[in-house]
Amino acid sequence: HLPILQWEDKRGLAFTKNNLSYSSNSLVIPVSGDYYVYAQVTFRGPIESYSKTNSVTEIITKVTDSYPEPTQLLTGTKTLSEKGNSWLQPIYLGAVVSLEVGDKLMVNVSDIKLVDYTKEHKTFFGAFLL
Amino acid sequence: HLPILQWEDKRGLAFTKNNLSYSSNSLVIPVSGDYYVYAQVTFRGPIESYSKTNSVTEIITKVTDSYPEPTQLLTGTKTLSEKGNSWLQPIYLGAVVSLEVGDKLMVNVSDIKLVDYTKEHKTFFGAFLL
Amino acid sequence: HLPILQWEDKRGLAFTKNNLSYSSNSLVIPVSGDYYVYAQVTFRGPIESYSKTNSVTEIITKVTDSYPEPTQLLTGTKTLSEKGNSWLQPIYLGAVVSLEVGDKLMVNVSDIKLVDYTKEHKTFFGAFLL
Amino acid sequence: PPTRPRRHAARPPCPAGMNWIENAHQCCAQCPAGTFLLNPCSSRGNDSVCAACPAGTFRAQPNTFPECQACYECDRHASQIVLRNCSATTNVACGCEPGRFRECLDDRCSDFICRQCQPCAGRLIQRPCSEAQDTLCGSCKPDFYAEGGECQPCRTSTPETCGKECQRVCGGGRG
Repeated sequence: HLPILQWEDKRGLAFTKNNLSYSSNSLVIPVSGDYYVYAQVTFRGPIESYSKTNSVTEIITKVTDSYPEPTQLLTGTKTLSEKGNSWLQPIYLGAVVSLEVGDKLMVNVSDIKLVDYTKEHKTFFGAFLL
Repeated sequence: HLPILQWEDKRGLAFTKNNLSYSSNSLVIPVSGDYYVYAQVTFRGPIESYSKTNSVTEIITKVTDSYPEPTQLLTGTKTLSEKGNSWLQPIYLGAVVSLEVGDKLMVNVSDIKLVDYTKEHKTFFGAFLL
Repeated sequence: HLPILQWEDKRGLAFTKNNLSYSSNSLVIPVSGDYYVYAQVTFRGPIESYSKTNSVTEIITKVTDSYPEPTQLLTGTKTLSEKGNSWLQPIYLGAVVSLEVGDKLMVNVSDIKLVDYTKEHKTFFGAFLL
Repeated sequence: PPTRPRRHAARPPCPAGMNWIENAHQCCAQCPAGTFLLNPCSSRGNDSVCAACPAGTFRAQPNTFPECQACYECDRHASQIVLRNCSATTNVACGCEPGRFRECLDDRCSDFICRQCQPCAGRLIQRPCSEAQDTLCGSCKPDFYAEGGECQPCRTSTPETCGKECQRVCGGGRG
């Protein structure tokens, strides 16, 4: 599986919890229902000593007690054509999904080293109950 | 007009709720109001025997009894610069629009053959009442 | 600070509803709470007599009486690799943010001349209370 | 400190082969792979009502999911073919027909386009084409000479057109 992003959930804006809790890199669903789930990841590169990257991928995944494997909910993949120059690529994802109480949501990325996590307004993750 | 995408509305993550229904390639609005409408289309190419593509376009369109012409609600257009290499390009659109009961929403694309329809988490379409 | 986009809030699809009002280029928050704020800006270029652009940026900013400096809420930045050909680049942003009554929201862009404001369905801005 | 949602914390761990069902507020037996949970169990716990995954969906593992996962589809416009159909317990498997190889679109090659293998006209094949990669062409075959990045057969050369390389490979006695 792709590496999981960790989130700063206390300080600043990155996380409007609206009564969702955050533990072990996941948003935990407090009540069953339909949620609008969204995330943006800003990728940047190239980074030294690093083979050329041809694409970047962001996946919002659900882990649930009722199934042993994670479920991919939303996926954004973009090929890069910046040919060795420095590049920046935001990927935004958002959609309505049906979730059960206790379900966990996380964001996986193709490569954590390429994620620009320096500013909370460039990489963010959240959900709200409809 | 640009070709209209067809959607799977029952299996897997797809569902229609609070009597938003899906028929003849459209989401049908059950009650008038403000809706957040969204769609992501993942495009990929190039595909053989196909002229070079310079750009891809996704449009969320409204068809209503009160007006003979479809109305373009949201448009995402991206030029491609991958120069003959294989490319992947997701386009996400979402916004609040005022809709009337019976209005129909659909997704038009510049070219159906360039749409990656193989995985439900890469190309999706939905709406919810505020 | 980056230049601020002006918006058409009456004609066509534009509307300010659920008592958000629009004045001096900002959406004004009528009641405190968590809002889903979103905006898409379509950039296009190159335009004559204009130095080559390497990237485009869109920022949703908050101005509040309780703090002298604007706060950057959401940022989307994309490098361009279209090498002199004409290009089109949409950037969509959306997330939940906690806002206070009287807060003002605006959209800043790296360069107003590169914004495609010709069609309302290509560049738009809005928010709704959860 | 923020209070944890009480109901979420009140969940006892379930024995093996059973999962906690929120609506039933108890542990229920898992449904076997290829099925999903149509209705939760009664207080007995081992009488979960399971139903077969509808066509076009699957569940690879025992579960208490309310629906099955939609099968992926093979990308016809990218010249993919079905290696294994979707079944109730396995997703579809897609690949390339003989004479084509996978050109990956992402690092994990979960998305790919099937490209035609290059024929290596007039050249030796250093590495044959496979599902994973294109043919690797080598140098010109015997009785072929290199010209303009191509390998031309000796027999088609004429004294007028037989340059230095052609004469070296095809012998000077031309004409």
